[in-house]
Amino acid sequence: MKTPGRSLAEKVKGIKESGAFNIRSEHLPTWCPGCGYFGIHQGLNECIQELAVPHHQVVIVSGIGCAGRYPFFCDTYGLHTVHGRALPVATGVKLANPELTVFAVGGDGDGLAIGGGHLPHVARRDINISYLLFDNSIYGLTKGQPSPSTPMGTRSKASPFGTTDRPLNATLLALTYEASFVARLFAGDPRGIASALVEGTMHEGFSIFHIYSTCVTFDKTFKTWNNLKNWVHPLPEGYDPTDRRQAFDEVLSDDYSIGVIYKRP
Amino acid sequence: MKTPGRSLAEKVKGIKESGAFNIRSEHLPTWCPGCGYFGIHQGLNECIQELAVPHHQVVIVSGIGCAGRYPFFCDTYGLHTVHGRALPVATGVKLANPELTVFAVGGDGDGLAIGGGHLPHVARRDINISYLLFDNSIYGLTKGQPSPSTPMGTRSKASPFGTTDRPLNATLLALTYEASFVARLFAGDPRGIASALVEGTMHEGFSIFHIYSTCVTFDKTFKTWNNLKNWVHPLPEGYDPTDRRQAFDEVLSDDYSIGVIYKRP
Amino acid sequence: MHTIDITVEVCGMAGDGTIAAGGMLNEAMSRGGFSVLGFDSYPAEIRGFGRCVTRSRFGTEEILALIEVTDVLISLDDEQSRSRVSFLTPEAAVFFDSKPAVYIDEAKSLAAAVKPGTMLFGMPLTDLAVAAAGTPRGRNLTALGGFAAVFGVPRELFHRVIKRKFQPKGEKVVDANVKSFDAGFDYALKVFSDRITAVFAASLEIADEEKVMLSGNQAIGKAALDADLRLYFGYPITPATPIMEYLAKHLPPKGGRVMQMEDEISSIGAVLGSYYAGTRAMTATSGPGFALMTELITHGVMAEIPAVILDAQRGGPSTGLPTKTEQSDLHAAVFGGPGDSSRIVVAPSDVAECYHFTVKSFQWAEKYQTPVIVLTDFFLDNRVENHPMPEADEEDRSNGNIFPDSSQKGAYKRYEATESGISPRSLPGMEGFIFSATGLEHLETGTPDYSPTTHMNMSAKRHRKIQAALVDLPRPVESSDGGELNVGVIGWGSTVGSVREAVRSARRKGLSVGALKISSLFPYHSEVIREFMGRCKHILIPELNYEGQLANLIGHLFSHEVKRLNKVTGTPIPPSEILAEIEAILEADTK
Amino acid sequence: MHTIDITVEVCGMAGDGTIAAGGMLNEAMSRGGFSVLGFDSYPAEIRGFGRCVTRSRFGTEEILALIEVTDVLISLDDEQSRSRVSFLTPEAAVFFDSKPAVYIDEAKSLAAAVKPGTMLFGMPLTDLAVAAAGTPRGRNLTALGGFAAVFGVPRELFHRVIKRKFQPKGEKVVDANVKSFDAGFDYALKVFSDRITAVFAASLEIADEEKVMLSGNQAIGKAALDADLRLYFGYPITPATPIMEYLAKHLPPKGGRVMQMEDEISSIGAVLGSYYAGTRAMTATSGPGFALMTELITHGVMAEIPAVILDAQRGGPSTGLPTKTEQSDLHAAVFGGPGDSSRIVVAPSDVAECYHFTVKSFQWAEKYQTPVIVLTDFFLDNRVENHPMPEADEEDRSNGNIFPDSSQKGAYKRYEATESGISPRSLPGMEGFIFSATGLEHLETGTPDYSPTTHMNMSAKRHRKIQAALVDLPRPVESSDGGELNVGVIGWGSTVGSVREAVRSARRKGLSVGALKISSLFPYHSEVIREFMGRCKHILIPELNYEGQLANLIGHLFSHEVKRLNKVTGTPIPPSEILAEIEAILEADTK
Ligand SMILES: Cc1ncc(C[n+]2csc(CCOP(=O)(O)OP(=O)(O)O)c2C)c(N)n1
Ligand SMILES: Cc1ncc(C[n+]2csc(CCOP(=O)(O)OP(=O)(O)O)c2C)c(N)n1
Ligand code: SF4
Ligand code: SF4
Ligand SMILES: [Mg+2]
Ligand SMILES: [Mg+2]
Repeated sequence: MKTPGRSLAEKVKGIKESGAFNIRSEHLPTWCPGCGYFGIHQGLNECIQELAVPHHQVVIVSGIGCAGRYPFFCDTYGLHTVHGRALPVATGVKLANPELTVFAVGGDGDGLAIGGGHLPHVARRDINISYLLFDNSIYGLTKGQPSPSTPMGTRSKASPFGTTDRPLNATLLALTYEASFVARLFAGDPRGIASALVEGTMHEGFSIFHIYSTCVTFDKTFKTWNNLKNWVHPLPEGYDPTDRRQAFDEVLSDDYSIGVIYKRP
Repeated sequence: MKTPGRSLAEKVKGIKESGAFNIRSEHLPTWCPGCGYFGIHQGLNECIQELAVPHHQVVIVSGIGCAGRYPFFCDTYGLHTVHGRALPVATGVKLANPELTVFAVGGDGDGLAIGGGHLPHVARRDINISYLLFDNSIYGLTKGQPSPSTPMGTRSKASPFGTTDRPLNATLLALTYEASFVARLFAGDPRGIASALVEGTMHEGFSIFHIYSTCVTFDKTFKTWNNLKNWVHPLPEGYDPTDRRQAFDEVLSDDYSIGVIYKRP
Repeated sequence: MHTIDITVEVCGMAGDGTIAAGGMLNEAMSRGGFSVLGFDSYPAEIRGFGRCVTRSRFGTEEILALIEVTDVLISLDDEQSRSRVSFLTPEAAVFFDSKPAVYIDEAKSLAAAVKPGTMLFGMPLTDLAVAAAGTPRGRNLTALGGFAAVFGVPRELFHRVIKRKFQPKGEKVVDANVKSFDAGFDYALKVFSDRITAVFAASLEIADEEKVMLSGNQAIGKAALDADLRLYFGYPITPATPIMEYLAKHLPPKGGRVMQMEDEISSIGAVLGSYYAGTRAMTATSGPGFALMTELITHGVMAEIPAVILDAQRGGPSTGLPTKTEQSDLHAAVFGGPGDSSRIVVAPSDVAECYHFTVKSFQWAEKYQTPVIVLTDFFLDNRVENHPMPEADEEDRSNGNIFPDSSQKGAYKRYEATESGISPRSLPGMEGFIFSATGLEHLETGTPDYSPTTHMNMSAKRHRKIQAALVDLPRPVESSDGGELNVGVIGWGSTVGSVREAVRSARRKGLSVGALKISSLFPYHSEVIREFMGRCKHILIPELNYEGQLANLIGHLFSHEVKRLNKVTGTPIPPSEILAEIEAILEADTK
Repeated sequence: MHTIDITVEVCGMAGDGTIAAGGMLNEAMSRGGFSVLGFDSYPAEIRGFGRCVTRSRFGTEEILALIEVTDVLISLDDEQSRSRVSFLTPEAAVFFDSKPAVYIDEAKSLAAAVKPGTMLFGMPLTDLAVAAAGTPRGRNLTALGGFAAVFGVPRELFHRVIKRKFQPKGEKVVDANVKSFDAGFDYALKVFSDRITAVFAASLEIADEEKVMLSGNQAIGKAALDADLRLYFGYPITPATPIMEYLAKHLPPKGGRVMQMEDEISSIGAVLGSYYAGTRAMTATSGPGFALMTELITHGVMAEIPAVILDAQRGGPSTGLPTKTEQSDLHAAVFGGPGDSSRIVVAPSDVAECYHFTVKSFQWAEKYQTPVIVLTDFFLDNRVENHPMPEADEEDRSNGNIFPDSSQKGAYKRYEATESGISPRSLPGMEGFIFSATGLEHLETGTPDYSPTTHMNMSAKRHRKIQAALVDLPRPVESSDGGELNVGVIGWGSTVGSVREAVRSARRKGLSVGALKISSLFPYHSEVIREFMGRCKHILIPELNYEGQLANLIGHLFSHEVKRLNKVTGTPIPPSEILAEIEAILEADTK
């Protein structure tokens, strides 16, 4: 059976060969075949095409990690900073030249552990950038340690007796931090990613995209393609993303509804 | 008219002379007369007396700021660390010797700006320490710059045209971070502080005390004694602190109810 | 005109108007044509208690440094001033309140504490001020009035300063203060008529060209504005905060922006981000904050992104002595980063250099595509000097960007390993010059690559570039008649003034001594330094740090061990101590 | 017994079992009584592609370093191995799959790439493995079998190693692997019968005392356990992560705890907190993480709190070359902190020292109440050596705490400025010894104080203490016959092996050359170093960094400029390059 990741990877390859996805760089990503990040790549590509932003007006700022490698795979300006600092650096880029379309990207370790102190502030300052948090609940690049979104009890080389810390919920964090646009998405749904990205990028202010993804190499039990596919589902019928209290209710009661969770009116 | 701060300061002085509050050090705090921190000092003293912990078993770990000076004013072991790092250092102290009663203290700049990245993790790890966040919505020690809890539009030397960032709500942060004991308190109510501290310190796990205080020297408009006195009020009748959803509701709808907001059952 | 060199100290409790009095005194003397150097010291604690002292030195010759002794003490609070009497010269003049509001036990009075020979000028300051203006508020000016009358400073000079200062508060306030001043002036003229020295009168020359009193921090703020800074990111910390506060006021009206960040890591991060996008940005901090910037500074080095970082040194290590001066961040500035991470480090030594080096640092950062660290210190940041308002010319203010030419479009190599090591830099928004900057080692195109040759070549390129900057960076400046010297004294930063004054005194005594000022700490002009050292029998390096950090850096250029004079007193090194050291070295030689 | 010195390389794709084969080869040769030094290199990317290489050097004499040439290449994938043939010695032996599963164009084959003179041993590895065990999985062992037969390593040695390794997976797996091995062994015995060199057989001595293969990181992990570490706080980073993972497995069963923190700042913060409370704690990181620890390290210096920090160096600056080796954090380790913030810095140079220095570092930290930085590097962390299992004696493992005696109760001065600079340290929980530790300057009691004398005295105390540590810290070790030397080569860290081997070769050639190993980088034994330098005409310092960081540190002790050999290739410096440099220096001298 093909995992969504593998099909995605193949699809991406096909599209790449067709030359349609323009921001893809010449070199295929060095991510593992089947990695969820290919789906995010596809979503962001579609977004940029829909927005019709010239590539040289796009800057992708990243931290360190498998997600952090992202700028190298795009035919846009890129800034691969250090671990955890994509958001403050992206703040500087955007303020320096507001004409630019600025994306910040990073993993859950990058954004919630070492860089976790910056998110509240970029959100409350409402800096007009789009932040894609690639949440695979694991440290991919350093080969599989638990991250701040890893569920309790997870065993790994770094936690042979199981983790004991409660996981953080990035969507809830974003709401608490007064982010003005919050979406929760799934790497297996590039179209959903693309349309949320289009909406969020056009939104004036800080927008965060909390994207559930999978690490096919180091996570065999939790955020696998199969689990994620079974877990995620759309937001309830009639959900009003402009209502912050409702957003809190939704996020506190359901971890896996995806879509635009909040948008400050 | 005497402000609560001034009366407190006088009261504290009287008590000091009586020798009753044991953890007070020989030297009176170098805080400005009328500073809200005297009330917190009184509350913590009462707590330690009620708990009857020998002083040499108490460690107060602090960051930098007027609040950070706190260890010097107590006749306990103290560790005045660097700006923003009280929580990780206190983690080390507690794990090294679980017999010790460990308090971490710091200001809103210390705990929500430079040190804001540590709070989520000490909370989700549920380290068994008590954290007192002295929230005066200002940088006292560096003479009056805005802090992460300063309301929008505040003018200061560092923000002559008014601040533009949305303030963070430390109580909401604590809930979001999965803290297992969360209290919101008022420096003008030392008794309330003492009783919450007793409860929270006996609680097994991380407890945070978000204490509204005043900077009489640099804040003449927002968190003044008069304003705070008018604003704060007890939690609603029948409030159940073991219900996390209710805690979110309370905190999202009322900024000034004080008491024990959440306690994991 | 005879030579004047007088140090005046105003001392009182916080609330007495001590700092204000010192400021007005400095302004008046500046207007009187004297060279002025002043330095305040505030109480360490926030709460409004404790001693305030302003010390100012006035001279007909250029004032290079503060000295440790005081000629005139103006006391606004005797209890605070008592501990200052040990610093008085034998025939010092002391102005004090002869009828203080709070009774002072005679034995504890200032008058009882001074040595015989001291000239005492007791004045009923409070009474005079109340009588003149209906309030004791102006008693600091009353005291200044007494000083002006006795020392022959025309009252008009002070009137002008008072007017300028209080104008915004309205005519009434101006009037009350002028009256308070005059009350002291008239009282002194009358009561001390036999002791009027009028020492300043003879040398007075109302300056044509208006000089301004500027502190190092103000000069830096103004420099940043003049250099067309667009973005300032910072986090409050003593003694750098005033730069942020100055810019917070002055930058927005010019269309720029000041953003108080959540910490120093994000501050330097945002500076790098702006500069990556081609916009001038800076941050200012002190030791603890500078430490936090370490990692991102190395990123700027590796990814070749400009940045301007001001490190206002204070006593260290760690939180250290936040309100005291020291020069102990040199090691960290030059060697602080993991990896081979050389960057440019310069240190101004006076207020004028604070201005000029700051203006230029933007250009250096752009041209050499690397973080530039400007090292000041508490003393330099807060001392005031009087100068004509500093201005930078077009060239100094112009940007140092080197962009690729259009022929490179499509085949652009962001990190081309040119001979100079400098590669034309494209900015986001430029079509056809897309690249990714990274802290990973990379090929000329920017693509990550870890092969041995790549790392060798790119390391060489980055270091070549830094060395190439030597042509633009301020060269060492020698003060001597050239030729062979018995002692060469090398100074950097705020210590240079004391070094130059000590050497001036030594030369006046006929000693064979010269001074060398080093402004560019990295890269440094090793040939110039070596040449100077080669002509010296002894090299002395006085520094405000314990480890002899400049000596550690350049000591290897001398064929013997350099001599060190290391002080960590939190206060500037007085010229006399350096002179004593010079004499001790020469003495030992003759034995 | 004749001297053997053979370098064997196993090369394949990730998935071929390359690293496993190298490991078993090392074990077998160790058991055969040879000295072993091995080093793997993994692909840079995560995803399972790319080349894996293990290189091992086996000798009858102590193996000090890796060399750049290979005597035997065991190829598990010809495409990957082709680029390795340039490193082969003229008469190298090459084992390869003569019937690979995927057809390789002849022109691209390994056989076509090697130089004439190379001995080719083509074996149908896959076929043999499948025939022997029903699966091609064991073809790495089949290749080893071929090697063993040709070079005269008894099959029993391998059988033993295979058994030990696969026992946990059950008898069947063991059996399959033994069979795969034997298939290769038997095939080679038969097919290459005329080319059996049996070179190892003559020197073989089944070692009595069991030696273990340990990497630097394993030695450090074991050292921490043996030193009774209680708490490890860290954040994953290459190449330090294996230490955390080792301890995560072994510490909890001993009652200790490993906590993965949110970053490196909190890691060092928690270490300081534990040590303040008297409990052994450590953290391990690499350049970028070390940079983040800068501020809190200076806090440890100022507040005199012990800490053990391992910095596993990798290519820098910034994220740099995470999987390559380098020695470029010396500057940062020694000089990295703002303020006068000297701390103890040591650098082991081989696996045994990784163990012993780590054990001792806890004691040093406790006794001298300061952060101790242990500098290793990627090469040292990951290379394996065979040694008897290292053990620390009681004394080395005992704590270095000095507590106040009861007479001081009530009048305790935590920071008493003793002659040695060391003050007895109380711990929370001790009654009558309450104090507050602070990063502010402080009186002997710990109370903040910024007066000149306090800062002078306390700075002196802290520095006195660090210098006092010299008596305990590992002294420089000279390898020479003493007396005057034409060239003295000074090495540190993982480069020492190459230095020693180069010097050994030079001396065998009759050259007047000596080596000095420096293990304590700060404080350093300046008298010993100066004495050595004084006997040398030239000093050469080879380092794996661009800036010559050790040369910068100790160069001033030499009366001339020291010569530098700086490489930033990401790979160890081979002894031959150092030898060539020595010869070039001597050559230039005779001209
Ligand atoms: C200061 C610093 N500490 C640690 C590292 C090592 N490191 C690189 S990536 C990473 C975490 C990767 O996890 P995540 O951010 O979730 O990204 P992913 O690889 O899962 O996409 C770590 C710890 C580093 N590069 N810099
Ligand atoms: C790394 C670092 N950055 C900045 C400072 C300067 N500083 C000292 S206290 C402080 C903020 C004080 O505000 P808060 O934490 O709210 O405490 P308060 O004084 O209000 O009690 C700052 C910015 C420092 N000491 N260290
Ligand atoms: S290691 Fe995991 S996160 Fe990284 S590229 Fe591979 S699958 Fe993706
Ligand atoms: S400055 Fe403000 S916070 Fe600090 S002691 Fe004074 S009143 Fe309290
Ligand atoms: Mg991740
Ligand atoms: Mg505050």
